[in-house]
Order: sequence, then structure tokens, then C-alpha cells
Amino acid sequence: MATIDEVKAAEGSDEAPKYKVIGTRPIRHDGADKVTGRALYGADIKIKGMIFGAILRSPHAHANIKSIDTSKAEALPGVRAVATSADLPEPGDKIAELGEGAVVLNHLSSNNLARTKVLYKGHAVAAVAADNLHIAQEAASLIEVEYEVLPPVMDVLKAMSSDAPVLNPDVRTEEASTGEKGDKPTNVAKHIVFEKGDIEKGFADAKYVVEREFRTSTVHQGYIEPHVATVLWNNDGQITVWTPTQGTFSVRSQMAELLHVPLARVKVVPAEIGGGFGGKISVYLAPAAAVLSRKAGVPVQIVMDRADVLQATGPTPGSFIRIKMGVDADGRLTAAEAWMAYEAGGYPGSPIGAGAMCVFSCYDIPNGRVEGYDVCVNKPRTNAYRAPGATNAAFATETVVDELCEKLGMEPVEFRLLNASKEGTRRIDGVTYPRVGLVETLEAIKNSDHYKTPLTGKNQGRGIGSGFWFNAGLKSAVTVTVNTDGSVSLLEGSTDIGGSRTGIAMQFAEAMGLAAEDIKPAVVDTDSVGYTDVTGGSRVTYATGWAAYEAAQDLKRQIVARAAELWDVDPAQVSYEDGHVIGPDKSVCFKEIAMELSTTGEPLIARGVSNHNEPGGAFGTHLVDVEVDPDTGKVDILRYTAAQDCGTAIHPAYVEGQIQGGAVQGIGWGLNEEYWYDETGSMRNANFLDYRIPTCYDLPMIDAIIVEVPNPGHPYGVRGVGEVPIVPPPAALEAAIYDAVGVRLYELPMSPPRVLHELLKKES
Amino acid sequence: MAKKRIVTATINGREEEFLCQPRQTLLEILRNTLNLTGAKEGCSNGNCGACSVIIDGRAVNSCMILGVEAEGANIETIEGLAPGDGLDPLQQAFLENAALQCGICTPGYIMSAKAFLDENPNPTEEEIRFSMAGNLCRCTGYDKIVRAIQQAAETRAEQSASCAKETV
Amino acid sequence: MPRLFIPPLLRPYCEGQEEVVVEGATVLEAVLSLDRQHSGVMERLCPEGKLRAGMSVTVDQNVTPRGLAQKVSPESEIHFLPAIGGG
Amino acid sequence: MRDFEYEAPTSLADAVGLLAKSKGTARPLAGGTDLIDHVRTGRLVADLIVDLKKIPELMVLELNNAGLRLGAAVPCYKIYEHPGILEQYSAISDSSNIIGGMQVQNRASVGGNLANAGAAADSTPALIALNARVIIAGPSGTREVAVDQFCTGPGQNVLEPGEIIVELQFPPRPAHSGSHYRRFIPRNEMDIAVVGVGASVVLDASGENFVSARIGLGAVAAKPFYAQEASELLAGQPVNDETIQKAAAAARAVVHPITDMRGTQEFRTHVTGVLTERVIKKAVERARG
Repeated sequence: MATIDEVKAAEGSDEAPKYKVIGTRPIRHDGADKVTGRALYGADIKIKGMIFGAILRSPHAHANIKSIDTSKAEALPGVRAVATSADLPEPGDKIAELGEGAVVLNHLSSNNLARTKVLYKGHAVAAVAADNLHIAQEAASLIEVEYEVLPPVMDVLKAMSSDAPVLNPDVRTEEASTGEKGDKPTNVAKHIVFEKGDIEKGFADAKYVVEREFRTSTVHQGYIEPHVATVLWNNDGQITVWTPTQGTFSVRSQMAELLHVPLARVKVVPAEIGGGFGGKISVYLAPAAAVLSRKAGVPVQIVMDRADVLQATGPTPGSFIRIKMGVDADGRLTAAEAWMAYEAGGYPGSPIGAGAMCVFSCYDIPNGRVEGYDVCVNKPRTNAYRAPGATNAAFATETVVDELCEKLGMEPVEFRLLNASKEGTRRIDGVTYPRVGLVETLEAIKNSDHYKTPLTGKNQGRGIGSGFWFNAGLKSAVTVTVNTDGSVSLLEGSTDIGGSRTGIAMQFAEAMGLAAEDIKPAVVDTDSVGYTDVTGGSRVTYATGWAAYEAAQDLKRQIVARAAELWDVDPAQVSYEDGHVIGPDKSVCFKEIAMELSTTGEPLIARGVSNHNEPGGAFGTHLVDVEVDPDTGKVDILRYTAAQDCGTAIHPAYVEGQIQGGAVQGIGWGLNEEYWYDETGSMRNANFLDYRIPTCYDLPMIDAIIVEVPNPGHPYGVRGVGEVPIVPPPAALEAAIYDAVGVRLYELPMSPPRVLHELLKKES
Repeated sequence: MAKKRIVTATINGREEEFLCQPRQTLLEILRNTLNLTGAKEGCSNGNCGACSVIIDGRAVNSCMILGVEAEGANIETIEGLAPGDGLDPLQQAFLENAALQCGICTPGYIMSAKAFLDENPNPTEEEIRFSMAGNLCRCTGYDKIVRAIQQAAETRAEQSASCAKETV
Repeated sequence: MPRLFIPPLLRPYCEGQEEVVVEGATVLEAVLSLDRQHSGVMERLCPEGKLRAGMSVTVDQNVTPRGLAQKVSPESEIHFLPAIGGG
Repeated sequence: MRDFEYEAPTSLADAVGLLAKSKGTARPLAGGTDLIDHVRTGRLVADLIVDLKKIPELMVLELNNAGLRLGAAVPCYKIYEHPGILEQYSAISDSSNIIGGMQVQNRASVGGNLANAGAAADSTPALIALNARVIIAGPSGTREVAVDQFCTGPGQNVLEPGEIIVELQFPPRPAHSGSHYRRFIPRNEMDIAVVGVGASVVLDASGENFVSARIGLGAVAAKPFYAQEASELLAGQPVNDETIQKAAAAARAVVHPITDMRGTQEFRTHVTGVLTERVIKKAVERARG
């Protein structure tokens, strides 16, 4: 595991390293707090006078709420407040823009506290605050809710049929590109179509055509820290929220919209966050906690348990996908067609758009058609999960590609190299790629020791898969204060889930010619830094890093101007280079000039903002060896290598970590993770015992190959890293299983019962 | 309502007394009564290991122990691990290997690893993975965690070798 | 002149064309130009001159945060696509 | 968590008295790795929890010529760290080493695992294979039950109100014997058995023939059970693939599995045969030394 620069250095390359700080591996700034247990995560926050909340959740997957009687709960000693949806303002029909996407407020509000219907088991119905958690929970159980139970709709295809029970009476099918809406209530919220070229001609030109149907199960981000929110609605109407979130400003907007208060009256203080992966953007607890706090007059903390997290937050959708692809005799793709239905959960909003744009994103295909549907079912309202929508799609496409390779008798790597998307390739949705690095990741895999080492054992197999994610830019802000001793405090609004404080500080340090350790980065609340979009979409190192770079430019300009004034020379004669301010007859290091300027003038404060939109999409290719137990269908991973184009790796250790962690989430999705529902729509595995995320004993070391194809759209060439690595694993595993034991799996997860079923079918 | 009990236990080397209802778990007592919030609640049923602490030399899930059961116990938590200055070899190794991303599983991981290395100072990768399977991490894919534990084992061996030399 | 790519379901309103050469220095001007060629398309693509919720504009290779106000060059490609969010 | 009282008696008589006298629902506590979770989630109700770990009889661990005595509250780690148990009663050592993670094994007890009467309990098939007897104390004295008669259904057992398991007694191991427990789980650790098989075999001096065998099956019926026909079929037969496969087929023929979040009926039925074969072979290997 080494970056290209490190390899060059090891090989004794003459080329001087391009950067001094970027590409090194400093200890993260928040490290000591996190290994000593001092870092304060969501549930570690204690506010003076705080009481504890509990949520009453629906036992039914689909029901009308006929009445709610809270009197017994209110009468229980120790209970301080009870809330229902009646305590939240009427949301009307407003659609709110929340940075990374639009939300129908009525749906968001009803998802926090159900209004007229419950749409999934675990849907929040009422909330209680009491002196301690035990009393709050007992009180919640005393709330009497009368339900009219309705038949649950759990299957995406059944939900689309015209006789399916309808979840949301206000939902009509919207044609994504024309805005036209259907005239009947339906579960199909959105319909998307992309077309390119002449698909009939494309298939007519094909020598081989493969068409397959795929299903994938609902899966969860599985962050180890459950959701928690602590809220004080102060006597003056100011609301403070302490919460672990991917976006403090997003929480602020959601609270302001849901509670009908001005933005400036809401302050969101980020706690350290114990994982998110897309699942900690939407609010689930803070609105109820706010209402309870207002009633009780003290801060209220509500914490989910694991069952709540799985049943009532935002997993990523299950899906049905049909893929048809054709190749000519030379192995060139001639046409591709996809029909995709994604489960939105209780309210509309699955990542079908991204799924439809990603489904053929790795290939240069002249003719294509993609059709996508966003479909409501009685499951929790889905939310983003690492490259949302892309993994489902890649599993389907890459499996069909593997079958085409078999028909062609072509090495899967060679097939991909022949058909790979590259600069200028036009996707089916019409957009062309800038400089991207899919080919480089394929070559990195082809040149890897892993690829060159053949498998020898029985029932062993090898598989390969590629994946894509767009990455994002969006808004970020950074403020920098130079202290009187020359040390630097850097304030940012991007909550740090995986070491981004350090990645941002390193870019600032690089720009200033300082060391990473000279900078003290801090993630601060919404009153203390400029607007910053969510930590998501693999945007933070790119966008907030760029804001830090801009702050450095601002600081350098100020230092140059003030040094010129101090030295009484023309500013044009002063420059800042490599950590020094240089005048006509002297050169002073940053620390010295900082001290001098601090004692002779105004405070040195700089700012940087960014809203750039050239995040440079990223590709990854994974290679996996498995051994399948032919008698039980169990899949063991023998070896795993993941190559990914990261543009420029700022902190290679954390880049590797993103690749390894994402790959392992993809492995879990591929092999064992699923929401297992009974016929009543009740999830039967809502715990970490039976919702089986990989343990360390299920895995080998994960070799991460960092490929660096610098992004021309960033000062240091950064591309986002975090999302892509979850995309290829299920497909790579499917190909490896087929290679090992000769059965194809068209449904996720490829759990032992499914693999064994196919093996037994093949035998008979 | 059941009466609160007075429980006496040694926590990180100091004798502590606390008041405890029978229904309070040790984790709740550590976090809410004693303000030792290093141990985290991730799953509440013994499957994630985020609440791991060491009792009488053995790693346990503090979410599945009643506070009243701790009477007379010797409890070690992440807060007591680092020496007065600097860090424990496990803490240092986690930092040097970037073995944490979000960090929520880290205190539990380190405490379990400590109990494990105390029993098995020179483990194979297989033994580390087997024994640490009760500690879930969702960020890292475990690669760097396993390497950190390997490195800590080496450092501990070096330290005890140099200790032994000094005693001689 | 910028090229505006017509989403498949909108093509019937544009005589089946996949892309239309338009005039204008911003996306909004481009859409107005399209609407002059194919009356009524704007009301579907961006009613009242606003981007519909859930939609985004890609100019050349990148989704623009500036929406309809994004400047376009004579060589630009303009695409209307579903808005996406990452994890 | 719902409110309850807690007592930690130091004598068996006191424990039985507390459990018998309790007006509400009294629950005994050993390692607590099931009980505390179940009380927290409301699956079980407790008005009184009686901690048994301070009672010497429940913490006994004694291995001698008379066999093995295993106190009901002895934690798993003491079992698999005991060299004599590892050598002579390997099956129960195997089980104890895979119940939950290390943290669970440091608390959980085999007695508690048995008392919960879970269909998929990892230790019960091993106890059946090793022919353990359950020593029970209650208000009307002490009694003994064969372990395969202990569970009566999912979560149900023969214990009367006020009764607790005191210890498990295992007969001494004959010469040329070996045992093994193995389960199938989707991951490599941390799961509940989808199929669990415990087997004990006694070979003749040549090591080429079965003298007797006992096979216990878990997770493939409403309760763990003794696979009588499969076990008896091996007695007197030569040790070879054919005999072992016959026993495996016989085991497969008597299961009544369900489909749930852990596995399908088809899977459990098939894998019962696969595991039975593998477990017998491992037990034979151990019997041969």
C-alpha cells in the first residue's frame, strides 16, 4: 500500500516530491482525545438540568392513526412533557431545499412524528421526557394509540401494481424531466428516463446479448453510534441542538423549517460523530426533543437504541433491476438497457436518480436506455448510504458484464479496458466525463501482485468489479486565526467522521509552507463559522480543503501587504514563499512575522470559502478471491485488492482507510446484510446479532492501491474518495463465486442459504 | 421503586462508592453517574463491544452487567489506561496506524485488545481476528486495527524486555 | 452556440429532437431560447423560470450550484438531470 | 428498563427461598448476557433478579475419576481454559469458545445457556452428546434430569417455580473417546447457530470401529434434541465414510427446521447432514488421539 509518490521515492526517483505536507501521514489532530475516551460523542453531551426523552414507535408497518391518548403517560410521576405531531407546526405543502437535496416538509415532519398514518414499523408516534430514561420509556409505553391496521406493502414490484394499497394519498407519479404528474394516488413517486443513440440498432448489431433480473435487499449504514439529539429551547426562544450529524447547517435548516422559526434562532453544536455514511443527515429526534424542551423548560436528550436505528432511520433501498446488454464479436458494447425500481420507504425519495445515472457509468456505450422508478413501500424512509443508488446498479450491470465476458471468452479486465469510460465518454444520461481514472485503476489491478498470482485451490474463484461515483462540490467555509505566538487555529464547519480535520489542515499547511502540526483545526457550531454543506458526497477533502486553501491565499495576501507596510517597501517587492515572507532585503519565517504583525497591528484573521463544481468523478476496481464451501454455500474471502483513483491522496493512511472501510461495507452488503421482514412487515433482525455486519474475523487484510490521476478541478488535484469503494464488492464477489462453483447469484445478499440453494439446484 | 444500593468498587485504581438502582447497567453507572463516558453504548446486547471495560482482568460488555453486580469488582476503563504522560502502546499504535476513523469503537477496541494481549502477548493475526470479533468497527474494514494491535504487541514485548533488563 | 440536451420525455415537445442549438449566455437564456423554438417547453422544464425541486443543471461536465443563472459559453452543453445526493 | 429488585444470596437455600417466595416474577441471574437484554427489551418480565454467582455450589468446577462437575454459573472462559475439559470433554470446550465474543464468554454460563432453552443454544447439543445430567434444586429438594429431557420447547424447560439448575454432571470419559461441537453460522463468529451439531464417539482399541456414539442437534427443531437413531446406527459399525454418511442421513431425516432470518428450511435440513458428518469425523480424530 503506497502512493505513487512513495513508490517513486522508494525507487530513488530524481523527481522532487511535489508536496511537503500532502502525501505524508501525520497523527490526526483529534487522535489523543479519541484514544483516551475524552472525545465527546452525541450521547456523551451533558447539559445542566438535562432530562431524558423516549419515543413511542408504531408496532405496525401500515396503519391509520385514529386517536392518541397521552393522559396516563402525563400522570406518571417523573414525567415532564409529552409531545405528538400536534405539537409541530402544520408543514403545508412546502418543498424545502436543504443543501444536498429537496425535501417535502410534510413528509419530513410526519417522519419525525406521524400525523395521520404510520408507514413502517418503528415510525415515531409520540415522545415523552422524564427525569430519567427508565421513567420516560415506561411513560411512552402508557400512551394509548388506536390504530386501523392496513395491509403492508413490502415488495417494490407489488407496490407498483394498480391494486396495491397506497401509502401516501398525496403522492402522484411525477415525470422527472417534464414535471407532469399522474392523476391518481400511487406508490410510484417518480419516473426517470434516459436515452442515447438507437437502442434497437445497437442490439441488432450485437453478437451476444445477456438479459437478467436482479433483486437487492434493504441494507443499513450500520454506524456504531446510534442517533442522539440534545435540545434546549430557551426561554428567549433560542434553540440549541447538540447532536452528532453530517451537517450542522442542514440540521439548522431542517429545524427552522419544521419548527417555523428563523434560522438565526437555531444553533447547532456538533458532537463528535460515531459514523454516518449518509445516514446522519436527516433529523429524527431533534424536532421532538425541541418540542419537549419547550414544554419542560429544560434541555432534553433523546437517544436511539440499535433496534430504533435499524427500524426507524434511513437505510438504503432494496431494489429490482433488469439489465440487458449486447456486445459485438470484438467485445465492444453495442447497446445497454436498464429498468430499475428502487424502494423509497414510507415517503418518496430513493436515490433512483443516481442509480439510473450510475448503472452504466463505467462503460462507453453507443446506444442505451435507462428507466427508473421511485416507489413507496412500508419500510423506513430510505436515505443516503455511501454512493447512494450506485451499488445496487453496479451489482446488476457488472454481473451481466461478467456473463458477456464468459460468452466472449475474454478476460474481464481486458473487456473493461476495451469498453472503459474515459475523458469525453458520453454517459446514457448525456453528460460527458472530464479526465477520469477508470483505465488507470484497471491497469493497477492488472499489474498487482494479486492479479498475477493464480488461484490453485478447489472451489476457489476470482472476481472483479468496477464502480463509479460523481463526488460533489457544494459550499464550505473556513476561518483562520493566527495566534500571537505564530500558531494557527483553523475553524471549519465540516463535521469530521474519518479524519477530515487533518486532511483540511494539511492542505492549509501545504499552502502556507507550514507543518500539519502547526495548525489546530476545530469543527465548530453554526454560529461560529460560515455556511458549510454536509459531510457527504465525498466532498469535504475537496471542497472544505479548497476553502482552507483559499483561506491560506487570503492570509498570504494580508501578510504580504502588512509586511510591506511594516518594512515600508512597495508591496510588489514582497512575496510569500515556502513558509517565508520575502522582502527586498530580508526573509522572515511565518512564525516570526506572525508574532511581529500580531504585536504591531490588527489581529490576523483570514477566511476562505468555496462552491466549486468540478469534483472530478472517481472510479474504483476491486479484485477478490473467494473459497466457497460447496456443501454449505458459505463464502470465505481469501484475498482482496481495491484500486481507486483518488486524484491526489492528501493523507494516504486515511485514503486507504476509506477504501478499506468502504470495501468491507460492500462485502457485508454482498454476503450477509439484509432487512429480514415477516409477513406483517416487521423486521425480525433489528439488532447487531442478526443484522450481520462483517467482523474482523470474516476478513483478510484489504490491500488498497491508491491511484492518483489528479483532478484538474482542484488546486491540489483532490478527488473525493469515500463513496466509490462500496460500489464494486457485491459484483466482484458474485463473479468470484461463479468462478469458484459455477452458480450465478442474482439476488443480494449472497448468503449461504441462497448460494446453497443454487448449488443444490445445479446438482439436481 | 426498588431502593438504591450503595456499591463499592475499584475503578481505575481508586476505590469509588456510587448509588445505584438495580435496573441500572454498569454502563449507565459509568457514563451517567461516574461521568466516565469513554465506554459507548452501540447495541445494548453484547454484539458490538463498544462498551467494553475490564473487570478483574477480563474484558466484558458493561451494557450487560448490572451496576449492583460490580460490588467489590476491580474495573478498568479507557480513562485509566494512559499513564500520567504519554499514551499506552495500544493507544499510540491506534494513532500511528490510523486505526480509527470516527473513533466511536476505539475505546472498547483498545480495552478488549488490552485484556487480550495481557493473556496472549504474542498473538497471530488469526488469533487477533478471532478474539476481537466481538468488537465491531464500521469505518476501517479492520485492516489498520489489526495492524495496530500487532504493533502494540511488539511494543509491549520490547517494553517488558527492557523492563526485565533493568531489573537484572 | 450552446447545445441544450432534451430529456427523452420532453422530446415529443421538441419535434423529437435529442438536442437543440440555443442562444444565450446563461442557462435561463438558453431555456428561453428553446421555448421560443418550441413553445411551452420551458413551463415543463423550469416553470416560472425556476428549477423544479429534485432537478439539477449540468453545464458541460459538472452539476452547477448556480442553477439557471449559470453562465454558458458557445461551446457549452446543457443537461437537465435528477439532483443527486451523496452519502 | 422496568424496575426490579436485586438480591445476591450466598447460599443455595437462600436463593431457592427467594425465588420461591417472590410474589411477582423472579428470575435467576448468572452471566446475564441473555437475561439483561431480555429484561431491557421487555421480552422477559422480572420483579426480582436473584444473582447466583455468590453461591459456591453454582461455581464448582471439578474434574476427577468420577467425571466432571460444572457449576451452573461458571463462565465459559473457565471451561475452555481448563486443560482437562479441553482434552476429555472437548465438545463443551468447543461450545464455550464460540458463544458470543470474548466479552460474552467472560460472563455467560453453560447453565444459563441451557436454562434459557433456546432452540439454537450452542452448549446444549454438546451437553447431549456428552450425556450430561442436570442437577436441579428447588423448594421441594434436589432432583436430577437427563439433559436431553431438560428443554420442553422454545424457551421452555422442566424447571418448576422456584427451581434452579445447580450444576451439570458428566460421566467419566471412556478410553478411545472423543467429542466435538460445531455449528454453521453465516459469519465466522458472533452469530447464533443456524444448525448446531454435537457428537461424542467411543471407539474400540483399534480405533477402527465405533463402540457407541451420541449426537445432539440444535437449531433444527423447537428444541435441541438427541438424535437417537443416528447415534445408535453407529454402534458396532466400522469407522468409514459410508457409516458416517448413513448416520448423517439419519440425523437429517429427523429434523423439523423452520425458515427464519438465519436460514431456510432447505438449508437447515441439508446442512444438518453436512455438519453431522464433519462433526463425527472430528470426534473420531480426537478419539484416536
